[in-house]
Amino acid sequence: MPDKELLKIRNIYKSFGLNQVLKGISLELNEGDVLALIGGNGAGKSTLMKIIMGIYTHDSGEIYIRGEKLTSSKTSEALARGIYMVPQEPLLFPNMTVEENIIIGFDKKASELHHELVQTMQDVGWKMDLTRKASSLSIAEQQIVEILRGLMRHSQVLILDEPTSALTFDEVESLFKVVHDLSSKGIGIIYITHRLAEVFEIATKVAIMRDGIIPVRGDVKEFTRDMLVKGLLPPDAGTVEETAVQTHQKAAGIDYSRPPVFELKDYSGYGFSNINLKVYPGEILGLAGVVGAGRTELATTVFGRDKVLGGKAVLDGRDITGLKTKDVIEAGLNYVPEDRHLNGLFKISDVAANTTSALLPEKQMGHFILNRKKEAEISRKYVDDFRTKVTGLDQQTGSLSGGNQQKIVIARALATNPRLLILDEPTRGIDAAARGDVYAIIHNLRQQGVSILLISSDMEEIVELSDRVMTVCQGRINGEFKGGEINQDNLMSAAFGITKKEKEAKA
Amino acid sequence: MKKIFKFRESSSILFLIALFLIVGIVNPKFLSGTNIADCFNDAVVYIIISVGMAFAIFIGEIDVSVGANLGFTATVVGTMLRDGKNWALAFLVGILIGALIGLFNGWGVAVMNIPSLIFTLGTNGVMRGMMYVYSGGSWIENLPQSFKDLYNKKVFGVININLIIVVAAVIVIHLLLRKTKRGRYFIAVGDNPQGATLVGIPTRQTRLMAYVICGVMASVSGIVFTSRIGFVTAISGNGYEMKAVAACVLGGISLSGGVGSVIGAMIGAVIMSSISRLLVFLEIGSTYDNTITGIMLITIVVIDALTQRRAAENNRRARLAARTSVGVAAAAKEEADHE
Amino acid sequence: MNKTFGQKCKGFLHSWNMALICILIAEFIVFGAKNPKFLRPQLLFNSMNDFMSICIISLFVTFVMITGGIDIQAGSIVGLVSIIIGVTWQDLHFNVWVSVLTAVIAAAACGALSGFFIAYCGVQAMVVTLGGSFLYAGLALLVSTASSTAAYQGITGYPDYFKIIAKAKLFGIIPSQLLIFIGLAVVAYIILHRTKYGRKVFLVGVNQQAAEYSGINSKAVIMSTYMLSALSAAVAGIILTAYLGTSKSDLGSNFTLNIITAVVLGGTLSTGGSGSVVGTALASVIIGLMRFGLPLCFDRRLQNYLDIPVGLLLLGVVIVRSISQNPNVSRIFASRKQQKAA
Amino acid sequence: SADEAKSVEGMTVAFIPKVTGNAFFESANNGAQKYAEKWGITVDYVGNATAGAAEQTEVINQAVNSGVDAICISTVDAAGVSDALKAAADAGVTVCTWDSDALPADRSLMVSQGTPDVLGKMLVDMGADALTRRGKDPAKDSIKYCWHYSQATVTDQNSWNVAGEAYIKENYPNWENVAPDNYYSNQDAEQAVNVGAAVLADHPDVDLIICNDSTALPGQLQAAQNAGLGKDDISITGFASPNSIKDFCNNDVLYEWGLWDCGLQGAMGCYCAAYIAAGNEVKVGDTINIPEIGEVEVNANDCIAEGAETADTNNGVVLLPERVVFTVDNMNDYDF
Ligand SMILES: Nc1ncnc2c1ncn2[C@@H]1O[C@H](COP(=O)(O)OP(=O)(O)OP(=O)(O)O)[C@@H](O)[C@H]1O
Ligand SMILES: Nc1ncnc2c1ncn2[C@@H]1O[C@H](COP(=O)(O)OP(=O)(O)OP(=O)(O)O)[C@@H](O)[C@H]1O
Ligand SMILES: [Mg+2]
Ligand SMILES: [Mg+2]
Repeated sequence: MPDKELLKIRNIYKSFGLNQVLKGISLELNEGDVLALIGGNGAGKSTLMKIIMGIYTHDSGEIYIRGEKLTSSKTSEALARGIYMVPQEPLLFPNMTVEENIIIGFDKKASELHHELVQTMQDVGWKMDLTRKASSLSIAEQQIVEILRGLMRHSQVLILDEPTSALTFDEVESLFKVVHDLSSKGIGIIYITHRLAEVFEIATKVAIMRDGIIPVRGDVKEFTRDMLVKGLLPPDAGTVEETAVQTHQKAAGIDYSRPPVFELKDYSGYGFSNINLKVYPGEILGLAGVVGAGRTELATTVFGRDKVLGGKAVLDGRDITGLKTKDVIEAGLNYVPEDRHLNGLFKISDVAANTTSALLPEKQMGHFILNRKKEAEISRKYVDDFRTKVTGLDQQTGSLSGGNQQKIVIARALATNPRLLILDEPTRGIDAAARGDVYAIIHNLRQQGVSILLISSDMEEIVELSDRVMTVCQGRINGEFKGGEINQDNLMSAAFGITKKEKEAKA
Repeated sequence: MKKIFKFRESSSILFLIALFLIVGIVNPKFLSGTNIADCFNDAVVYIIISVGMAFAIFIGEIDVSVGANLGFTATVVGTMLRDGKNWALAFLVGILIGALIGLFNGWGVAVMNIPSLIFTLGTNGVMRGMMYVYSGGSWIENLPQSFKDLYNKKVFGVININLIIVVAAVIVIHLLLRKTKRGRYFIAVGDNPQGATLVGIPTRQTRLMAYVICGVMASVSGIVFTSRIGFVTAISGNGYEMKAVAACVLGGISLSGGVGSVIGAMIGAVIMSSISRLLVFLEIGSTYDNTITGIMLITIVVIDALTQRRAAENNRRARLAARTSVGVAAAAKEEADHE
Repeated sequence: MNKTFGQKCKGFLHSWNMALICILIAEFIVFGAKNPKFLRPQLLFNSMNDFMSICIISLFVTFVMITGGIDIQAGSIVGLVSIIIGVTWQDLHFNVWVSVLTAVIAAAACGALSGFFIAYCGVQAMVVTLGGSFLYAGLALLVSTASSTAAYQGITGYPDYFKIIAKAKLFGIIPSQLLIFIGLAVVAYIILHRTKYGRKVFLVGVNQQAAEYSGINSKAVIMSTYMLSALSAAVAGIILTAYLGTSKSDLGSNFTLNIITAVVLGGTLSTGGSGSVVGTALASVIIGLMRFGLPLCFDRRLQNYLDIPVGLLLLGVVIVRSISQNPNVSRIFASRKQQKAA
Repeated sequence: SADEAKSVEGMTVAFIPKVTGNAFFESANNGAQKYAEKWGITVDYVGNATAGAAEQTEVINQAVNSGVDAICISTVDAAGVSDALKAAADAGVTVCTWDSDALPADRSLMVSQGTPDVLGKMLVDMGADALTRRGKDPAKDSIKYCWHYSQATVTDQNSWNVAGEAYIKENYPNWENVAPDNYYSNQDAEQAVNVGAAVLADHPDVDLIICNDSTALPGQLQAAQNAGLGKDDISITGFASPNSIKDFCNNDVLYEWGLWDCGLQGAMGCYCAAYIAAGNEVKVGDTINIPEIGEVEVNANDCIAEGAETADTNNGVVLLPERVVFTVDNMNDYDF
């Protein structure tokens, strides 16, 4: 089959104010291609896609669709020419139903669209209550709605911007099936991801973006994982292997005979029940599970954000059940939230204010008057320790890249010197380099004797970091793994509710 | 979602009915057919201006220049009519004024991205001043009797023909907003502006349009105002912007945008304009006017906010609880506690 | 080098207080050139007595707007405070200072009530304070009916030691109202920009959720800002009562637009999270001097049309600011500078 | 002594209403401007759209700052502007009042349309007359009546209401006020119609509505007209400018209403102010010859406020103009 060119972009330049994000990007997409676009946080991937969609206007350069130049940068024109983008952050209408969200903007009759929608969902095999309000959807469900929207539009070019970052294992599988189906129908797909494994699983082409240019691209077949990793890192950096080795030294010396730092006894709340767990000094306890298992609710309830329905939480021998967030922090527990934009960052505040925001009740920040010197000192320390890339302590955190934002949020939690730190999906949506930095931070912490409760849906991450792992399924703990038992296979089956015994029985 | 919209509107309607019943218990004269009809008749100007305001609020913005817009239009149209100019011409000029003010506000908000409260506050000041300059401060009187009679045409002896036209128009607008592709854009833009851009909705144009509609509605209400009152004072329309906002809120329209309907705005307008009539029938001295308006407004919005929030919270908890059995039991217990 | 230069001019463009100072200086130049009388200290200072109340309230409404709220009830609280002082002093025979204290407590309670609904019940600030503006104006009228003096007559006859708070002059020239304003501006500045509380106000305004996750009791912070603005309205009410020598329930009833205009012109983001006391103070004085200077220096009949210049000022300023913040404009600006430097 | 009077030519008077945008004050301004041209004085109309003591204080200060020779003011609240007026006098600016007086010590001359007692009585008398005309006997029938005006905080309207009530108590004990708390419509024309309609609906048997506010009267009349009521079904009267009511009178909605020639009053106030500012002295009993208008006499302050003291010179009250009751017969003689 001769390659038919769907999309061609030439020499795209784009800056935001003085920040030049794209510096001459050229790219082609043919019918049936699945082009994996990878690159660090802030490389400009999403920006490029938004330009193709007409959401942003480029400063110079051309975009051709099937050889015809896009004349205006209007979303409506891009849509009319058969381009659709599933954005990185879901952009649904919270007050509309799922159905209304999907069919808005179409010319056809509502009843016809409804039919078509039901058909599409059947084809893909996804189920969803179409009358639910979008505001009640989880991030994963929102992502599914977005993808359905794209499918409904019968687009020629489908852009998926990190679609799997919030999906469950099953959902990822079925998404991949859809991608295969679509590409075999001749639809071109641009697939943005930070997970290199996915590249080899579904992509036919790959392009690496770095610093606003695309230095490397070609057929997936020509690449190995290492080559991709090399392409991603700046030319002068060491390899990921090295950093991984550096950080990957499991502490053998945790003394399980000492009293635990933190203990939950029959702890129940909305979304989880009868949780029993202990975290020992200097230990990293992984909480594995699939999205929706109830781990975030568990963490936020411990953190004083929701009502406790039963049981006890004990920190350092002190009962902290049902305390207010402020008192929980004071008692020595802090939490790095899962959604950093919603709950973590003060985007239009500067680095210093962000870092010290949880410290305000403490005396060291001054009694009444804010101690600015102390503030600068603490913020500076974390910026240096974490190698956070900032132009200064007075930079607004909204203008930082995702990885650096995450470092700031972690610094905020650490500034209170917690005995126990709960990290909720600490590396969601951040790039490989920043991920390495975060891992290094976690290891350092453990060395300093801070205990960590690590919530993550990335099994690789759990395996790599945890000393001990508990799996959560449907709001309950259904497995505990130590030492050699900690492997992806075990964790995955437990996360999906298959217990050891069942597994043995099956075998 | 339809259910929720219906719920929000129907809670406003229920409130209106409850209000009327309470006053009716105190003073049975209130519940006569003519009187109820008059409550609605009195509300026509408010309804028009509030429905216009609803458009600004749908898109998540606000327009505090509608009062000055009403006043300025009334002044200009009144002067033209008094001076014997052609009616059609006067109306056209009036609507043009509204459209231009709306366009200007829309330009500031949608194109220049200036916060709407601030921008329309500026327009408000300028238009108020212009109104005074135009009229020289004096009242516009001696309008043609036939123009004044326009307002008082009644059918079945009780219902004002303007009211019928207005209610019909509001229902049509409601259907247009709900059923047409473009109509849905207003709510969508208010619900999630970026999301709206993504699905190809011309957000800027829609926002601009919302302001033009808001401006035109305000000027139409200015014309109706002139016809109804028969003279135009130099402070006409003072404070109407806040009353229109209050009417929208009472009608279940959320100030954060993306929620509500023009039917709600209409109900809210009827509630707002009925307050002074209610007080007369309750035979509470007008000294209590502001106090009661304030208490009512606060009570309604607080109750509304609390019920909405509890519904959302219960919903969330029920969903979460459904994952675990203990949670289910607890949720059930909580339900029982509430009852 | 180029970059720092570019940043510098960007910084200057964006330094709102700088722009305000320029406007203020422009006012002095234009008005002073047109009519030298404008620059006569005696006149200038005296004129300030007529708009200081608005300036004082604006300082603290800034706090409210930084948390992302709005306060349109402060004007009504002014009248309520004034009439409470009058009725308790004249009819309940309180000592005038006790009356003042009573009124201040009442004002704080009003602020707390509205603040409670906004912070703890999650009702939109605009609506609650709109309701509050009706309610407190209504209460003021009701309080006035409790007096032996009819509502339409002001309660008068205050002792000189009370009136002096708004009438005294330092060195026989600087009015006490101005001193009170400056004092409160300093207090507001310290609270907002130097204390831990002020930091919390900002953080809550930027992201209330994140503030909660930082252990900040955001609801209490929000509620407290409404109490602060109510307290500043109380100060304005006391000053006005002393200045006019009369208590009336409708004092301050039309302050709202001027207050909001001052706060916004002062650079406070209406979506919250950003703003400054200095900006508000400058802006409120700019508006006040404009209202004073235009009729004085051009035509005294302009007095009747002051809405127009104030409205135009507001529009002009926001439009210019919007244009200057447009990335294209600042880029053109920056590249020109770069070319020059090259 | 009128011959020796110093000329007022070239004087500048700030003519300050309670509130701008109100028909009464705008008409007064029109009158003042008309005469000012003939006299060769400058009358600058300056005010605030909000009727408040703080607002008026600002206007007074501004006028003084801008260098006028005299102020002619209708005060919002005599006590509230007292200090500002004193400061004006200290600055050498002559202060005269019209319509609504300041404290007698704070001003020089007052051009008064009459005391609250006179005006209150006039309102009630017009009502009684209207009732008589439609065949009722005000002295014997049990008359139901109420008041409808702007606000509880407005000085003059409330003082007329109080005086009128006292007059009714004394002379018509058989009348019953159906709403002793009065009805208010906040100078909002729309609200005036709405409140008016509500009053008619709640009290179908009300005989007389007194509207001593220039917005409330046309609003109430409009409401009556909408309800199909005419001058023989209900009596409505009050104070408003002739132009705003003529149409209703033509349509037989009311028999009579009243006011005084506010244009003349404004003009007289400005002349008196300019006259004193020009350096003339007057004592109680003197007359001032106002060109185009005629001679007026200066009375002692106690003629409008009991027990008020009068200073030796340049202090007193000019009692004019006459109040007019407008009817279908004379209303076309007036244009304001
Ligand atoms: N609207 C905007 N205004 C200013 N700067 C922006 C805007 N959008 C993106 N940027 C900046 O452009 C750069 C590229 O951002 P972009 O979102 O395209 O990165 P990305 O490659 O998608 O990163 P990620 O992997 O984290 O999604 C970043 O430095 C970002 O801060
Ligand atoms: N079925 C659902 N209905 C309504 N809301 C849901 C549902 N599932 C999840 N949510 C909400 O979406 C948010 C994200 O939940 P998510 O599904 O990630 O669960 P979680 O407990 O955080 O999972 P994880 O174990 O991965 O941390 C939560 O705030 C949750 O309240
Ligand atoms: Mg991205
Ligand atoms: Mg989670």
